[in-house]
Formats: sequence, C-alpha cells, structure tokens
Amino acid sequence: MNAMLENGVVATVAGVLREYLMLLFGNQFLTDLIMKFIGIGAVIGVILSAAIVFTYAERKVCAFIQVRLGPNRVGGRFGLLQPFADMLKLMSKEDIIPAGCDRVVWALSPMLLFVPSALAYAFFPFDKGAVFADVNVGVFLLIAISSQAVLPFLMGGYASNSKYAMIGGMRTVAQMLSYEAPMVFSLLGIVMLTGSLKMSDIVAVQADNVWFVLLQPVAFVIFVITATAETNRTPFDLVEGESEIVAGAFAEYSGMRWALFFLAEYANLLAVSILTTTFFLGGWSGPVLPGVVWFWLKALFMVFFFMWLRWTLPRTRIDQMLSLSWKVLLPLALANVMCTGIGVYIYRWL
Amino acid sequence: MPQTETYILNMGPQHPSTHGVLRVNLELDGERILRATPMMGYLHRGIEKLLEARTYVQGVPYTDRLDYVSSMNNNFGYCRAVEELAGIEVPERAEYIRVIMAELNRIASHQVFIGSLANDLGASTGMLYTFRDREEILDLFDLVCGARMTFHYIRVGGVARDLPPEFAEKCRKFLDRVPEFTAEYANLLMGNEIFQRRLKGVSRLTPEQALAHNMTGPNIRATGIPFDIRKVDGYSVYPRFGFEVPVGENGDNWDRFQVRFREITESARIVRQALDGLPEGPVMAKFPKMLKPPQGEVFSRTEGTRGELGFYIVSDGTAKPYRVHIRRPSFINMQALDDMCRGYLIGDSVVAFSAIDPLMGEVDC
Amino acid sequence: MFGKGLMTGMGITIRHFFGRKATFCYPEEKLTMTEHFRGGHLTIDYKKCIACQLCAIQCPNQAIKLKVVTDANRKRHLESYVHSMGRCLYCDLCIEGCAPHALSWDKNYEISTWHKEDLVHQVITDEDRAYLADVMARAAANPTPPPAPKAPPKPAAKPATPSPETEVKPGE
Amino acid sequence: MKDYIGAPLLAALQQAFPSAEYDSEAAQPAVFVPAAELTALLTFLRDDGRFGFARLENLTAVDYKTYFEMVYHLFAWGANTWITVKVKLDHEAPSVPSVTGVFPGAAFEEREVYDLMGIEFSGHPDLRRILLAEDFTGHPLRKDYRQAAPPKVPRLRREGGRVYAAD
Repeated sequence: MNAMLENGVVATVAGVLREYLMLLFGNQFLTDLIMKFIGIGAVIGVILSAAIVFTYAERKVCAFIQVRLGPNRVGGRFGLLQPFADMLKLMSKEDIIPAGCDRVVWALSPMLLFVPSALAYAFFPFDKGAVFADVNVGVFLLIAISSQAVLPFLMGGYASNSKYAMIGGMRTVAQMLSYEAPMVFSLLGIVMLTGSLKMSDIVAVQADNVWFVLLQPVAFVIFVITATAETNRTPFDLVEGESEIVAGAFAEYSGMRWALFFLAEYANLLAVSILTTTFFLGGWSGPVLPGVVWFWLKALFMVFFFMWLRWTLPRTRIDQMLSLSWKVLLPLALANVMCTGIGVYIYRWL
Repeated sequence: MPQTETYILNMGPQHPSTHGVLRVNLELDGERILRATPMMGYLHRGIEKLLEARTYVQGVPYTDRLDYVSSMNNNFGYCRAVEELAGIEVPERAEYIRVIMAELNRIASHQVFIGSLANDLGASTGMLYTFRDREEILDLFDLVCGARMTFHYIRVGGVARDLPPEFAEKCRKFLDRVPEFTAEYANLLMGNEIFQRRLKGVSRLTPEQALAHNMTGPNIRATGIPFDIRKVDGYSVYPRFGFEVPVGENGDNWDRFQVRFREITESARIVRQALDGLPEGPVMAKFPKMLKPPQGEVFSRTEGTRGELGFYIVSDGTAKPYRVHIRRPSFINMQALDDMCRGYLIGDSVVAFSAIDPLMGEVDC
Repeated sequence: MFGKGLMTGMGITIRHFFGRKATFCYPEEKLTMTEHFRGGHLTIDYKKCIACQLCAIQCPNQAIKLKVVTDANRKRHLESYVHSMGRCLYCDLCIEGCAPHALSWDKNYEISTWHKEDLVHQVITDEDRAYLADVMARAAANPTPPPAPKAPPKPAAKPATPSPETEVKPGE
Repeated sequence: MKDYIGAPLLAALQQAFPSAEYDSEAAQPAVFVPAAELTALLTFLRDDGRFGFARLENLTAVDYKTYFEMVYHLFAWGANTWITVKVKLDHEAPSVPSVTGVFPGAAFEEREVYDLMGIEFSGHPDLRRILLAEDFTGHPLRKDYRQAAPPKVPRLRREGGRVYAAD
C-alpha cells in the first residue's frame, strides 16, 4: 500500500494493467498501443465528464451566489440529471445554417476549436508518473498548442456572416493574443526556478520544496488573470459579451455545433485550473491522501474560484482590457522574471 | 485602391440589453461609435388615442401600462391632471398615501435600474439581488391593491381603498432594511473597481447639452442641475417633507448611477415621514360618478421616476377627454442617446441605454 | 488599493453562496393571495346579482359581455355572462362598481391556456342556469299583474315579455 | 401648473408682438400667434430677461376637426411661471415652422406630432415618422382617422393531432 502511494495510484494501476496485457498478448508493441488507446480514452473521458459536471456545477454555483436554488427538477431535488437534459436538448435542436455563410469554414470552426483544448490534456501530470506525454519541452508545447484556439474563433466569427459574430471574432484575436504574452512571461519565472520545461519536474520540485504560489505570488496573480482572459470568462468575456455582442463568435451556431463550443469552453476551464494547480499549487503533491485526489481537489477548487469570479465581477471594456494586458501585466511579468533571475543567481551564489 | 467603410450595426429590437424593444442603429468605426440613432415604436399601442375613447375614470388603468415599472407614479400624474381639470379636492390622507406609494415605487424602479445596469455590465448577480429586494416592495403593493405590476391604486379623487392595518408595520420593517441592502449594492457594485472604470467619465453630458436635449429626472440631475418637480412645483404634500435632491457633478454614467442610488435613501426618508404624519380621514373625494369636467384644458406635471411626467388633457365638457397628450420623460431623454454614445465604444453604448433608463412602454406610449 | 472593492464583492457573493436562498418552489408550494388580489376568473354570486349591467358599463376595455332576460314579473336575470380574459385589464373597476357585491375574483392565478380562444370564461355555471330556469318557470306560473301605467311597453325600451333577450353593448 | 404668467407681462408681450392675441378675461390665457411669427416669439420669450422661458416642457397638437392647434407649454424655472403658446393651423395642409432652432429638445416631440397628427414642420432637421412604420398611411390621432379592418386570417386550433377551424 505504501509503495502504491509512493509511486502514485494511477501509475501503479497502469503498471498492473500493462502486466496483464503483456501476459495476454505477449507482444510489447501491441501492449503499448493498447495502453496508449486506454490513455486517450481516459483523457477524453475526463474532458467529457468535466463538461457534464461543470455545466451542472456552474448552474449551481451561479444559483447559490444569486440566492437561487438552481436546477432542482430533473433528477431529484438537486437536479442531478440536468446536464443530461441539457445535452438531449442540444442534440435534438435544429442545425441552423445562416444564409450567406462560408459553409466549410463555418463547419470547421467548432471542431478545430475542440482540438487544441483536448490536445493540451496530453501534458498534464494527473498523478506521479501519470503523464500521457511527459515531453521535455512540455510547457513550451502546451503554450504553443493552446494559442491555436484563437484561429477557430476568428473563423467562426468571419464565416457566420453576422455582424455581431464578426466583432466577436475580432475581439477574440485582440484579447487572446495580448494575454498570451504576460501568461508566458509569468510562467518563465517558474521555469527558471525549476530549470526544466518538463511538467513532471515542475511538480516534483514543488513536492520536494515549497509550492510556487509562495515563491512567485506575482506570477500567480498574473497567471490567474490571464487564465480568465484566455478562457473568455467574466471579467474578460468580451468575446461572448452577452449583453453587448449577444454571443460573439458563436452567435449563429446552434445545436451540436454550439455544444462543441461549449465543450471546448469547459475543457479550457478545466485546463487552466489544472495548469494553475500544476504550476503554482504543487500539482499532485500533498500529505496522506493519494496524489490523484490531491490533484483533483486543487483543480476543482480552482474551477470553483473561476466560477466565483465570473458570477461576482462585471465585464471590462475592450480598451481597458488591452491596456491592462500591455501596460500592467506584461511589465509586471517582465519585472517578475528579472527579480526571479536575480534571486536565483543570489541563491546559487550563497 | 483600398477603402475603409463604416460598419452599421442594428442593435435590437431583439437584443439582450436594450430594455425591451428599442432598436439603435449604430454606425461604427471598428469598436468606436460614430453615430447612434434610436428607432422606436415597436411597443406603440396608441394609449393617447385609447384614452380619448374612455371616460376619465376608466383611463387610469391605461396609464399603468405606460411606465410599467413605476405604475403608481403614472397613476398619480394622470389623476392629478384630471383632478385639476375637474376641480376635485383630494382628502389629505389620500395625498399622504399617494406620496407613500409613489416614493416606494420610485425605490422599486431605481432598484430595477441598478439591477439592469449591473446586468448590462455583465454582473448578473447584482440584478438578482436588487430584484430580490424589490419583491418586498411589490409585496407591500400587493397587500394594498392586490396587484404586483399594474397597480391601478391611485384613482381620480383619492386612492382605491384605505391602507390595510398591517401596512404601516410592514412598511417600516422594509424601510429599516433600506440601509442594509443599499450597503450591499454599494459593496458589490459601487466599490468594485471594474464597475467604476466602466462608468466614470463615460457618456459625459454637460449641463448645457442636457438642457438642450430637454432632459429631466435623474438624467439632468446627474449633470448638476437640481431640477426636481417635487421641489420646483411642490405639488401634493411634498413641501411638508424634508428631503434632498441628489445631484451629480460630471454628468457621466457614474453620476447617473449615483443620483439614483442616493434617491433610494431620500425616497425612503419621505416614506418614513409620510408614515409618521399620516392623518386620519377619508381616502376618496366626493364627486359625481360620471365625471364631466368643465370645458377647458390642463397641463399638469409630476416627477415620475424617469423625469418629468406631464399630462395635457383637453376637455370638451363630456365624460370623455377630447385629447390627452402624455409628456413621457424617457421618450424625450432618448434624444440624448446620440451624444451619449458618440465617440465611445460598443460596450459603452449598452451602458448608455441603461443609464438613460428608458422604459419602452413609456417611450412608445 | 486596487482590488479592495473586488475582494469586498467576492466576500458578499461567497456569503450568499452559503446563505439562505430566496427561491420559492412554485408548483409544490403555493402562496396565498392577499385579500384584494386581482386575478383569475370572475365569479358571480348569482342569487345576489340584480342584472344591472353596471360591471359591463364600467369595464374600460369591454371585456364583459352579458345577456339579460326579464321574467314574467319584470325582474331581470342574467342569461349569460362571458368574461374575455384576453381583453381584461384586471383593473377591478367591475367589482368595485357592483352595488350588491355579487362579483368577485376567484383568486386562482393558474389561468394560462394553450389557445387564445380559450381565454374566454363563462362565468355562469350550470347550477346558476338551473336556478334561472326554475325562477323563470315560477314567475311564469304565477305572474304578478304588471303595474297599470306601464302596461303598453314602449317600442324603444327593452321589450318586456315575448323576446326577453337584450344584448348589452357596453362602452360605446 | 403653478403660477401662470401675470397680466402685465402678457401685455408687454403683446406690445412686442402685436399679432399675438390672448383672452384677457380668462384665468390662464393662452397666447395665440400666427405660424409665421412663432419662432420669433419663442426666441423672444426665451431670451428676454423679463420672461426667461428657457424650458419647453411640452409640445403637442390638438385636432379640433376644422383646424389644428399647436400647443407649446413654456416654463421659466427661476420665476416659476408658465405660459401656453398656441398656433392655429389650417386643417387641409397644416404646416408650422419647426421650433428646433429655438429649443433643440423639441425634435422628437415634433416628429411624434408629425407622425400621429400629420403636421408638417418646416425646417426640422430630420422629419420622419418616429413611432409608426415608414410605410404607414394616415395619422391616427386625427379625429377623422378610421382604422382599416385587420386582414381576415382564418384561425386554426390544434387538438389531439387534428386541426380545427376556430370560430
């Protein structure tokens, strides 16, 4: 049992499974292939169940903050089946294609949006040794992939042949690009402290020493702010801006196409929560409980925190948002990198 | 040769934040607004014409449907005009009750304003909180007149019926809660830096501009002009109560919000004084059932929640008015929309609609 | 300091997150309506009604259509009473105008219908119709002699006996 | 209305504008002025120190079947006095100079009167219908306006999968 905790629950289970498969097939390549597929299935399962759980959670959190009860009809007193009812509704909705839209680009946009947000999950260390692809340029690759999410928004906005969608698409580009920069610089400090771009190393360093939220508080704040902007949630939901530009880039989508946007949104929400956990809150490290439990506790707390922010704060304006990014967050992040560098230098010199 | 063009965006009539069925034609240069033209009439029901075909007493429920968020104030304005035309003396107790109702309704309406402004800014939680507190006022109205929206309580010659015995106690309980919930709005919204940055310095109007657009109500008071009919005309029993007219300094959206926010407290003060000084006596004046005012005309105005609410009634001596014209404050305030939007961003235009606080039932009449 | 207001706001929302909720689960719990609640269907105390048609005259929007019959004793009774709820303003003028206090609201607020045509409510019940038939029959059985000066019915006035139906067009 | 403008001031007004008429017997006499002199009179009332009627509180029109009457209610805030200015207009082709040059805030009200009463305002910057649709014919607030009967659309009602013609 202790050995299991030592090596991580997920890794142990995977090891046992691999041994059984090896016994069954006796072929290294086939076993690896099957293990990869199981991993992919697990990650997709995490994303889908996250979307289901989070739609319910968001409704409940929103309702509780707004002194309401939230879903309380479908599936008992607590409305547990509400997300499934939502799903059914979305699936049974008519697929409306606006007149004069660019059909191919329009249809591609929601699918392309889902790809980078799902791909990012490959690099998340869910538990000790439970990283799907623990590449040595993990952080770099992660940022590179997640910034691809800009394009589908622009595609959707452009192809919808709708004025609101067009404005939404334009806003997305401005917002996501300008928040990419401070986000990267806020992570740079951590990379400097760890000395590695590997995700598992970052967590391992925190598990051995101290959580980076204590060493890099400024970077943490910058990262949380930029993460809210990257996921297009209030106070930075200008891309959707329901009361201004209706629903922005996906104003014209309905039914399952819209559901894909929705899925990507919640996948992104979980992704940034996991990133915050991994980079600043020590990932799977924690006493007594298995690592995977700690990991999910922290990640879900971050999800709740983002929801809490969303249902409290009003929306900023586009010029205020951009000037916050370029005039405040970016210099702050750069200064943080500098200070970290000096700090690391002094530490080594001592 | 590449050429740039302006972008025409039709906001509304179906849009989440145009407060009903307002349509605003925005001419945009990127995110910046070059021109905003309000287009209305989607809720036009011809109330002026309808009133011509009803007797004076039957007309009162139609005024409920003008500004349906503060019906009591509309009833009040119309009944005052008819009383002035027919020379009816309203009993003192009825006047006190009318003032109580009008001021409570002003609080309720300003709560809707705060809530919808918060919602338009993306903070929908603020809206739920204000609506939760507004329910208490609606409960009071329900107790008094049996309706929660179209009250039809203030009648020609007085009020429909006397206050129920438990009203005073419940009303005081509500008044005690006013500081509590205003503090909550202040902490949730007013103290919020994002909220402040969205409102301060946006949609600025100078006092000259506001006067030129003939604005009234909180919108003109936000520019620093203390034009409040309750003080200027001193109608009904308002001169007997001590209250202040909050004014702004800069005429921006922040001041429009502040003025209304402080008016809640002032209205609560008036209600408390009126409750304390409520005299005994009848609540309905004596006048013939089939009211036939003498030939003549009258223009009577009151301070509605959105500004100066005037009723111009021409009587030809029969039981029905010959002509009724309603000076609707939201309608006239809408003229300032272009000046309030020009040069600002799309996000600000939504706040500008909210800050004028138009009610389409009143704009379109 | 920038951010203080944000923190205060977050404090308020988290307090409400754990606080008491204001929701009222409507179909399971129901509010009792206040004494003067205006809404629902009109009900009429048939025995009290004197068929004076004042309610229909008072109505600003002509939502009340009624038919009056006169029995052999020249007493007026309601034959039909239709309340068009789609036209009704729920202003209470009909009820306040009712001198014998026969009209009232039934305070049932669940009056939504699937079709616009269903927004018409027959106020008079079968019981009332049976009562009317009974009264008419009794009056016809022993009519009190009509007062002498009124014996020849004026042509312009409402006819007294043979065709006792007069449809009232209220308002204009 | 609180205090109506006093008789001495009315006399002074008539001195400045001999064509302006009022009933000196009435308690609150309206000043009738020919359409041609309207803007001059309103400018005078607004700018002259004795009057100071800087606010146009109300602008409307009344259809008296044989003629139209434009009604302007002016208010002087400092002195708290009122004045009613009226213009009689021909019923056939009613036209009056726009007062937007004097009181810019009258723009929407004039558009409303144009829309619902059909009175032309010469010199109005943007005279379009405001409440009714652009292609609407007629002016509903006129006394001789008769609404065209709504088109007869057969109503259907659906019950248990069948469609009935509703009565």
